[in-house]
Amino acid sequence: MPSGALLFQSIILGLLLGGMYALLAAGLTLYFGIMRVVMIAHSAFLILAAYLAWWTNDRLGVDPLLSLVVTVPLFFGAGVLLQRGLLSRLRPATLTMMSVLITFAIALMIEGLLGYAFTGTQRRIRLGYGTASFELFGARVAVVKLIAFGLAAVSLAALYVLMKRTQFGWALRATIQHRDAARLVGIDTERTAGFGFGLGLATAAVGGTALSLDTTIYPSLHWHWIGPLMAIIVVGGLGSVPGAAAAALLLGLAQSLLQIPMGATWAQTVFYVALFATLAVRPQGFFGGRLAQRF
Amino acid sequence: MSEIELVDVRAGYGRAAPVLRGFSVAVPAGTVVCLVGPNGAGKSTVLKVASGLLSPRSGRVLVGGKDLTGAGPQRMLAEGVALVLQGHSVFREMTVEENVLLGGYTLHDRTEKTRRARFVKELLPVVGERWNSLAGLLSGGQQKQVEFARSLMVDPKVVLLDEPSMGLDPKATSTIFDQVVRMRDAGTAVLLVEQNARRALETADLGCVLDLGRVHISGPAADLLADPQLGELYLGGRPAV
Amino acid sequence: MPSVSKGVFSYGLPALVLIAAIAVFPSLAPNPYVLSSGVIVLNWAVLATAWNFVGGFTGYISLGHGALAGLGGYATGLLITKASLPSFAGLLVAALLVAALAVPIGFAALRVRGASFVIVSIALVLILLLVFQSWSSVTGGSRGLVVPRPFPGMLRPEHHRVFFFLYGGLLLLALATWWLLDRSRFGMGLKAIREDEDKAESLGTPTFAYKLTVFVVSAAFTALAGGLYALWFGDLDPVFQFSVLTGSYIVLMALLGGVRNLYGPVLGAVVVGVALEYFKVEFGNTPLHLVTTGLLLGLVVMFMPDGVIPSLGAPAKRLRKRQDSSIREVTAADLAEQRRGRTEVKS
Amino acid sequence: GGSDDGGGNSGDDPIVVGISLPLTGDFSEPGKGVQEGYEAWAKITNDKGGLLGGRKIELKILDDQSNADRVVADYEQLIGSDQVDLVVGPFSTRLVVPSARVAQEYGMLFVEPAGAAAEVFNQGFKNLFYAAPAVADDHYNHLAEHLLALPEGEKPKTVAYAAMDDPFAQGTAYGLKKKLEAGGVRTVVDEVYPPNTTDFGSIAAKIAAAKPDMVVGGSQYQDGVNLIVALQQLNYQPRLAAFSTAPTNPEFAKAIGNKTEGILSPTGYSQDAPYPSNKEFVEKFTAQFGKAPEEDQANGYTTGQVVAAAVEAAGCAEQGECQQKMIDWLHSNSVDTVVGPLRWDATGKPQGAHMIQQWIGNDIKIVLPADAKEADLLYPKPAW
Amino acid sequence: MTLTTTGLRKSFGGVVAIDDADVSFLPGRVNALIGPNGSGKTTFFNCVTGMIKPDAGRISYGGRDLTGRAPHVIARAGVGRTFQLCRIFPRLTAIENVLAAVRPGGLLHGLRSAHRRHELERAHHWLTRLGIEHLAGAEARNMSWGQQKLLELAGVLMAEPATILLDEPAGGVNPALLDRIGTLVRELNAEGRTFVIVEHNMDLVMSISDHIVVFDRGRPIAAGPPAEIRADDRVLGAYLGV
Ligand SMILES: Nc1ncnc2c1ncn2[C@@H]1O[C@H](COP(=O)(O)OP(=O)(O)OP(=O)(O)O)[C@@H](O)[C@H]1O
Ligand SMILES: Nc1ncnc2c1ncn2[C@@H]1O[C@H](COP(=O)(O)OP(=O)(O)OP(=O)(O)O)[C@@H](O)[C@H]1O
Ligand SMILES: [Mg+2]
Ligand SMILES: [Mg+2]
Repeated sequence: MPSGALLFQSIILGLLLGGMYALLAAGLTLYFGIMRVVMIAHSAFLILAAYLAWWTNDRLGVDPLLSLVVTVPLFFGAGVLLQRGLLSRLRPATLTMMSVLITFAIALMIEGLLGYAFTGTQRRIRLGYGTASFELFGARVAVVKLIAFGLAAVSLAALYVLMKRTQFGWALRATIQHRDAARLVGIDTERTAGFGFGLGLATAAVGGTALSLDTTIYPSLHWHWIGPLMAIIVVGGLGSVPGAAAAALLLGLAQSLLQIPMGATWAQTVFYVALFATLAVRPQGFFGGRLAQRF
Repeated sequence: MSEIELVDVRAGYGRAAPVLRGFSVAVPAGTVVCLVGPNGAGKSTVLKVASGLLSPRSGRVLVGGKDLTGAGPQRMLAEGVALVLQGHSVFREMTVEENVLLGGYTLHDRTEKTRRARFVKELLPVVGERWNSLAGLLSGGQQKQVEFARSLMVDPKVVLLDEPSMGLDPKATSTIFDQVVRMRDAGTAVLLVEQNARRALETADLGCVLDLGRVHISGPAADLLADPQLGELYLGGRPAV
Repeated sequence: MPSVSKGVFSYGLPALVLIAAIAVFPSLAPNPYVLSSGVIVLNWAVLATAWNFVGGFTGYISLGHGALAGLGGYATGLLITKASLPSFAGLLVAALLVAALAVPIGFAALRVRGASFVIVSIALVLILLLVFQSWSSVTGGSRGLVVPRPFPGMLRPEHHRVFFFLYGGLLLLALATWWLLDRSRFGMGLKAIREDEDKAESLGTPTFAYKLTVFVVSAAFTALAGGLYALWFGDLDPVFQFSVLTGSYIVLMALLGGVRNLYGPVLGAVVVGVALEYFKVEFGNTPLHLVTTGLLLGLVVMFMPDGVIPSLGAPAKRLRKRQDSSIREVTAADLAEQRRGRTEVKS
Repeated sequence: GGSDDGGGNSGDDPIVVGISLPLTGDFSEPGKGVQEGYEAWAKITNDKGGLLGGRKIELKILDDQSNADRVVADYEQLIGSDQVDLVVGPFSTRLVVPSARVAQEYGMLFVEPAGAAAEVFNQGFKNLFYAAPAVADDHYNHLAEHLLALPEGEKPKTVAYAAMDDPFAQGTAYGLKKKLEAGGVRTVVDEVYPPNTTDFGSIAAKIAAAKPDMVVGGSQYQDGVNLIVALQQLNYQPRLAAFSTAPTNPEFAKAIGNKTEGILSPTGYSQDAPYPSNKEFVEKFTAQFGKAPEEDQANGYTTGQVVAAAVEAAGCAEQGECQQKMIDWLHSNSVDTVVGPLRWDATGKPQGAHMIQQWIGNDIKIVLPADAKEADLLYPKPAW
Repeated sequence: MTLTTTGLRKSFGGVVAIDDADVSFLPGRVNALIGPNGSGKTTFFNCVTGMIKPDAGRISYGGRDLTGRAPHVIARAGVGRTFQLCRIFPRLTAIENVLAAVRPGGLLHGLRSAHRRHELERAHHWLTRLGIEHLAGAEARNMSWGQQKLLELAGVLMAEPATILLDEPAGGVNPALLDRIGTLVRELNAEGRTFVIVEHNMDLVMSISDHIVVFDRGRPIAAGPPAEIRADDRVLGAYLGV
């Protein structure tokens, strides 16, 4: 039986981890849930952002968080270009399938270019406060993990408000659901879809930077993230930002707690077990998701 | 002067043979022109060209005398041309509210939006009743009504309707035809495609029979209705009741 | 009948060419390395063809077929080492086992469609990877599994030659099966599922049973290829046996050649298989081979979404059949006239 | 010699040595280190006039992308298609076994720099030789002896092990575990994590909660760093901390924010080791690459030295019977290398042990065995 | 074979789509099912054909209980249907669309060629009867709305079900053609096929049906021959409006 202190520490770690997962999955809910694009390259972009943060820190010696000033607009622009240049040219009938392949191709290219530019070496940002931590009711909370959690909370809240409350959010959903009808009510569908994708990639910039604060990165790391992130958005209900956040916290917590009795490897299976359970019981996801199971 | 005019339009899809082969039509303000024709004649294609969804291969599209050939739907809407698509085009995973309010996407005046929303709720009670449901979960006819409501959120000079009565029950059909008459009376130019051809021609001022991508015959709606040969080929014999 | 000559040109002739190529390649190969590359390409060709049973007919895009091949390989290896079956008996039993296992897997995975299925198939790979890495008492864990040689003492070039012919036979078998399904009513039902599953079901097609059946057939062929690979290669490592990349290469190959064509996946496997080998030689010591693979995939998706064979075939088809347009060439009046004529003749 | 073979091997044809290395992918970092070792060996040997009286060494290096399928295809290509004269090994146990089989089935000698795990040697290979002092299980032998010899009160009582699920990394930790457990030291945590783990929070929490006297990490590089940082984030202070591979990396201290105090690591190579060829190696390597050689580089170099000795002894270097001559010679002789004299048993397993290094001040120093030590072992270690 | 439902109920969240419906359609007739938008007609079809599971109630067909059976089982029992939102196989050609409706019996039967001459001839026959024979080689997705509607009908007829449920067959179909569809329905009915037609085109309904059931808010409020229905006050109020 694990001690109370270990349990509490694991809960804290699990929540912090879950927050991180939520941030990393945020972009996926956007393109996968709302835009019907299976974006395999999302985690590759996360790693790219993490590399840029690392590089900023390594070369310029400034705090990696500062790199956000550049990477967020940069990724937004890249997202717009990607959507306009590639995804919008795919046939709507086969969009889902072809988007898997085209984004897979992008992921390969990013991995290859990262390997080319930075070699396959494992990199980790060296921060003055990298090992700093404080005590909270007997558990230790690492400062870097808390920063990542904060970034996650802020970005997710912003995303939620944007999708639910703004004209842009409505226009984006309308564009994806019936492009001709959206054009006919006066929506500039090209621009809207482009911005939607850009937004998704902008969250990848934030997520990647947060990721870089406390983990090692290497070019092929993105494969490691695809499965868990996909599981999160399916469990959370495709297209639902709050759903993804809730699922991420829950799965992060579950993984952290399960590691105590089961060890790290088996604990990872919790994502897939949850994924299969969700699809078997409630294909539309547990938290959000409405008609989404049928696309 | 006609509010909208298509001149000698040739249009088609992809690399296939053209669907419209030199089609012309003009709709003056305050007039309802009804377009009828067999399935696959190209009626929807005409409306797609007129609304900017499809660029013609040749020919011209004039709106209020201005040449807008090749302009996109956004531009057309700005010039006062609105289209209600055939079939179902609600935003399925958005609520009726979101659907209807999106109809007023180009309106920036909030009070105007609210006023119009109230108007469509009154006109089509279903819309008000199911205000917070997902549009994709409504029945076929209910969705059609939501689409019509959506198009009523703006006040265009030219309205293009592609079989607005399809799937509607008799009451809702009447509501829609009444609304068409009201629009005409307010000076709107209406180009109406209907398979409910007799009913439509009774409402319309001018009729136009389309076949093989060309105008087969056109004239005052009443004349077309009276032509027995047209009746057999395009309008259907009125079954003995 | 035009369909007969079409059959000869699009099925018969390529089949002869393929059989001839398989027969003479080993004697033409200048050295054992080229022969071993040939074995690898044929392995890809079988995998891509096997994938196409699911991908081509039902339109379910599985990125998880790499894992089925891995299962086939591991099952073969374990049956030989743990149950001391003879090598090829192990291979056959393994394929049957994987086919049996494909029933529950398919049962879970085929309940969801479209993008969700893609995710499930990726999850299948990742979960099997975790299991085979962790369950070391049975699978050897991340240390991998060594499969005993089926022909101990055979020299390596000879070994390659034998396996080249084995793979060739398997490929022909897979192609024949695909062809049989493609022209059958069962195949028509599967294509209907690809287009609209609910509609197919309302027409009386037992869609789930159909999907499951074809998934199992696909899994069996995939497992045979995987098992043969285990016998040929000898070393199984979970990281490489259960890799999303393998599944993606399979999809790339099938797509490149054309999923609606019998020979599409084979052609794709030859092109991509050779390209992978070439990129490796050309950009061997930089990660640029990933970039070039990605680029190739991207180009295919953007410019040849139906695959090479259909895009090459399209202009020819247009020449042959110009009147393909769907618009009528006669007016309603003419039609009415014709009809009247016909009914008169009939009655 | 060499005049008796009719193959037309004229006296100054280069000797082509085929190598496949993981220059990209998971093992690319050590892979590149080994590559430098090989390159240094070729250059140093060629500068001295080559082998067999004037034949230069030419390296033919392929990238196997850290992938077992590729490594086999590579050796297939090198031996079958490129007709190289000699092959030497790649990096990592996972890649060594399949490639050794190719070499065996072509009857080639296979000296390798990195297959340190036990299973490399129980595959029945007769052509394989590991060019390093000890296999993974024996890396901590000196440390185990030292700890078990401590008086009862000072001996660590509890140990936590966390090892990557990798034959080599796990081998090092479990080698020590076996010996300590036999000596009565209790294991309180025994964690195995998959190679791609990036989050070590939970593992560290488990270790910290058990408060063992000593923590042992069976690590490669990055996981070791991550684990140490995670332990430090939880403010856990063991009396002894040992990690394989990671602490000897030149980047290590910076990577964990210089909080290295007292960390132990086994190493098979030291730049200051007193063996005759080592001085030359360090000097010329530094001149060639602008940095001092590390363990990976030394492993590559050692492999070269072993092969060179076999070539000189057999008096030939080409495919065919010559290979068996070299294999036979290596089985019954010892070779002097930069890591000391090496000899092998019938399975190709070397018969030695690793040194133990410890971070003291801002430097890593040899502390065990006593006859090679540069400093005394700090135990218990200072706080990090 | 009579198609009967007893106590059928289906609600979606707060919306009661079918409320305790006892309906029965006698064999050999052309039945019509009418009612205002949202009165539950399509949902009724969906329940009967197994596309959705009713909350309560029984569905029986010729005495056989079909409640909760899978759609393909019901289709094989002889109940075919079309969809209101017209469903076709978009990337198959028209002729393939129709051929896809042939269902194989056993395994061997399933492995037979799908393009056997006899079947091809039947498929062409149906395309011709619906006036779209010129489209046989065209991909279904490239057809106009009405053409797709006709194609779907051709597919269902090819499957030769004993009972055919049509959801708004007239929606978007040219009136001239509609007359012919009406004739076709009567002819097939004379051959012994039962029809249940949901339709808002009252001219068509009144001219071809023998028996009409009227739905309002998920309940059958009237049933009888056309003349009777036309005179029914409740029907006038709920549906036809005046
Ligand atoms: N997206 C498309 N791609 C290719 N061909 C098309 C497409 N849409 C329509 N067509 C073809 O163009 C012709 C005209 O179609 P259109 O939709 O304009 O007909 P319609 O008169 O509206 O018919 P309906 O009354 O059935 O709606 C048809 O023959 C159809 O097959
Ligand atoms: N899947 C669903 N989820 C929620 N509500 C639904 C669903 N399907 C139907 N409904 C609701 O059930 C009611 C009946 O719908 P149905 O489609 O059966 O009507 P209908 O009689 O076919 O109408 P129409 O003549 O307009 O086609 C409607 O109010 C509709 O909103
Ligand atoms: Mg139309
Ligand atoms: Mg309906």
